[in-house]
Parts: sequence; structure tokens; C-alpha cells
Amino acid sequence: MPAPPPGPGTLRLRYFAWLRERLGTAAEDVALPDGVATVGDLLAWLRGRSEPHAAAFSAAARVRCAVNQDFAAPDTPVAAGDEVAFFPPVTGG
Amino acid sequence: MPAPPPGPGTLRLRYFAWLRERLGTAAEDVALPDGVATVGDLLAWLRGRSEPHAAAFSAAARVRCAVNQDFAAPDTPVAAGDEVAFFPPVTGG
Amino acid sequence: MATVRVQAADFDIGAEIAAVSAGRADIGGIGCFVGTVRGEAGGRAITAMTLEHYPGMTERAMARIAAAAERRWSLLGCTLVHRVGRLGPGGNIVLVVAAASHRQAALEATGFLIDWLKTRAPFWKKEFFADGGSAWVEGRAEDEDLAARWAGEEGQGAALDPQGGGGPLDPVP
Amino acid sequence: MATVRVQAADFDIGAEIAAVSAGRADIGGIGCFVGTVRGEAGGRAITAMTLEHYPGMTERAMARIAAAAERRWSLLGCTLVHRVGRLGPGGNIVLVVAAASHRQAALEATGFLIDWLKTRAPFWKKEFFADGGSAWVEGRAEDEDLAARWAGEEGQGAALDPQGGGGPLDPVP
Repeated sequence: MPAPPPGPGTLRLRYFAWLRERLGTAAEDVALPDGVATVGDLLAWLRGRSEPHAAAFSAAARVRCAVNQDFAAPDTPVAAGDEVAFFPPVTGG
Repeated sequence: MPAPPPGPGTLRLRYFAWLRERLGTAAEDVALPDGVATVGDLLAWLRGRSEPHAAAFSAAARVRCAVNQDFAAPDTPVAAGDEVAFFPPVTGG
Repeated sequence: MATVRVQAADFDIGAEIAAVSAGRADIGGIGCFVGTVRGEAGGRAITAMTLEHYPGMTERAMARIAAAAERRWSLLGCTLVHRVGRLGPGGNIVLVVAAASHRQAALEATGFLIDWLKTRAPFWKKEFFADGGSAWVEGRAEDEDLAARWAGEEGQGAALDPQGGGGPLDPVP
Repeated sequence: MATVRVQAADFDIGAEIAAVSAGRADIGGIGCFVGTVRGEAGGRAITAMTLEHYPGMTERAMARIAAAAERRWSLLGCTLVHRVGRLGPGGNIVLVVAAASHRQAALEATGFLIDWLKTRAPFWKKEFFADGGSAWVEGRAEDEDLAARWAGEEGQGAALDPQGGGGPLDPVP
């Protein structure tokens, strides 16, 4: 059962694997922060949210991102209504 | 059921695929011909045996050989008691 | 045309291959790869492994990987099945099947599919050790190198952004 | 350790793979290749194919090919099954299975095994056409090239004489 889409003006954030464990949550909806227009902007904002966030997102080389379920880069745009996921490098197969 | 080994002083000759069809036989025992010490010698002798033999063995680039069930080269020795097989390049798999 | 599935249940390798080849006579070769759970990692005995994934994105990514293989090799059949949840040592993790008119295409596509599945589909493994510990498996640089072998053939225009599975998210200044 | 068989009967792919991996947890990847009868050759429809072989030498050659793969890749399992006799379109011809602790070894060994089987084991195919004709399949230069890729790794000292499967028997002066 997919969750309902994020409300107006909000981002759906999702976390997987050790990021999920460290942050203690699998998903949350947040109001699109002022000045956040890209994945890079969002990452900087997330780091400022709390100590656990700063720790989890400090090792940026070990964090990947997807916007609306497509792999994203730091300059990928993010907008209200988007689903943005953060996770470690994938290890399936 | 393997055939009995060739008698003393003889070679067991075996033919496969189109060589077998052209020569009309799958196997024959022949007395080791005088002067035949290698696969190359044997090939020359076989060519002189009959018209069908000359025709079948003329295209040497399309004929392979095994001595005692190991792939052989023109300089591979042959001796009485050996099993010598001629066949086209293999096409299994 | 490709079959792509994510499932908790085990898969039947023979049945999956039969499904690809059933009733057709244009296939000359079928390549297959099965990934299984090894009973140890880094010298520590493993009691179980869990596979987490990103529902929705996973199926999308797998379908894209299959489509990329079908474009490159004119495949006559392509199946990707990946398990999730808890798996024990020796258990099956992933199945790749690629069929083509000739063997070289089938085998190359099989290698491509598993290389890309490992680096471009959102699955994460966690290992549970006999000594009581557990750890998320780290991505291997070697897997990135293997996956990158294929990227050159289509350049950066590939459907899957090579940055996605591979490149780190650069630190924000 | 390898399993090598020549048989008229069909083989069960799932059962052969299960036999390789049953009860062990040291395997991380299993590569597999199945060669099948295509329903046409050179634009002519095929009604059947017969596979002739050299009993005794065939098993010897297959065992050597398997041993060569086991030496190169430290395989944890290796199965070669080749059918002989009359086969219809879509029928299975050959099965190769190679298991190793990591996928790259399993997949490379699978490719090696089928490349060498095709050029270094004494099997011959004859095709029967819908138009009533028949013809022995000619060896393909491409198959020789594929097999030769592997020879460089061990040089001329390989257990299987590269001359054997490949080089022509030179005309005698």
C-alpha cells in the first residue's frame, strides 16, 4: 500500500538501510525549506536539523539520493510534492 | 561396448561425421604401413589408397586427427596398436 | 518482454528458464546467473542476511536495466528475479536469465545484467553474524568497476545515470 | 569434482544446478549456459539435428576442459552435460554450470567452458532441413576466436593442445 502523496508545499523524505536506522525513521513529510532548490541544498538543510542528522549526512561520499525514484545528483532540482530518498550505495545482487 | 583392441602390428582407424560418410566406414584395422611413423605419414598413405580416400583427405585444412583419443598434429608419432581417428573440425556445444 | 520481479519467496530456476524458452525455436543460447548467500563474510560466520529495498523504485530500476540489456543485445528473453527479506546461508538471492540467438549475446547480457543489478537497483544487504553482531554490507569498489565496463558502450546517454548507482554525492560546500 | 556426462536424454537444468549447490554455503554465484537447437540455419528451416560424437574421447576431452576451468578459477562446482543423437528445434543440446565464491569467477568459467566445449570436444552436428536436404555444420572461425581468448592465459602449456581443436592439419608435402 503506497503512502498518500505528500501534502501541498511539502517534500516526502525517505531513508533506507543504515540511514533509516540512524535517523530512527523510514519516511517523513517536511515543508519545503526556504532556499532549497536542489538535492545539494536539501542535504545542507538536513545536516543543520539535528545532531543525528549532521552525523548521518556528514559522510556524503557514502550517501546516495533518488528524486521521485530516479537516481539523483547534487544539482538535481527538488520541488514541493517530490519524494526524495537518501540511502547508502546499493548492495543487492 | 568398446571394440577389441587392434591386433598386433595393426592400427585402428576411425572416421567421424562427413569423413565417415564419404569413406563408407566408421572404423577399420590396417597393418601399419611401411614408412609410416607420424600422422602426416599416415595421411599421405591414406590419400594413396583409393579415389574416395584421396578426395576425402585432400582438404587437409578441414580434417583433424586424434591419436589414442588425444588431439594430434601432423608430427605426432603413430605406432602399431594405436587408435587414430580422422574427423572434421568439431561443432558441438 | 522482460520479466522483472521482487519477491520474498524462493524462485525455481528451471521453471524460470523454461518460461523463457517455452514453445520457441529461435533461441540458440540461454545464459543464467544465480547469486546465493555465503555462510561467512570477512571470516565471520553468518546466520542470516536481510535484504531491504525501495518498493516502487526497485521495479523501475530493474525494468530499466532489463530494457538496457534488450537494446544492446536483441535479447529473445530476459528475466530478473530478486528476493527481499530474511535469507539463510546457501539461500538464493537473485536470478538473471538472458536468451539470444547466439551464445555470446546471451552470456554477455547475463554478465551485464548482474553487474548493473548490483550497482543500479536499490537493494541493501545486512548480515547477521553467529557472534551476535550485525552489519550493513558495504558497496564494493570492484562492483563499480565491473559495472563501469559496460557504460562505455552507450556512453553517458544510457537510460540509467551512471552517477546514480556509482558516483558519490559530493559534499556540499 | 566436476560432473561430466554425454547422454541422449534431455537434462533437467534446475536439478543440475541444485546438485551443484545442495547443502553448501560457500558458493556465492552460479553461472549457467544452455545451448539449444535453433529452428533455422542460413535461412532454411530445420526439422531436426543429429549429434555424433567420439565415445571415450568425448568424456576425456570434457573432463580435461572441466579440470582446466577448475584450475583457473578455483571452482566450487562444475557440471558439463552434452546430448547426442537426434534433437528437434528448441531442444536442449548442452548444459554448463560453474559455481564459485564470487560471481566473476562463475561467469568467466561458464564462458570458458562453453567456448572450449565448442572447439575442443569431439562432437559433430548434422542439420536436416524442411526442404529435404541435410548438411554437416561447419566449424565457425568465430568460435575459434572466442576459444582462443582464453588460451593466452595459460600459454601453449595448457592441458588441451590448442592445435587440436583449432589448427588445420597441414597438407603433407
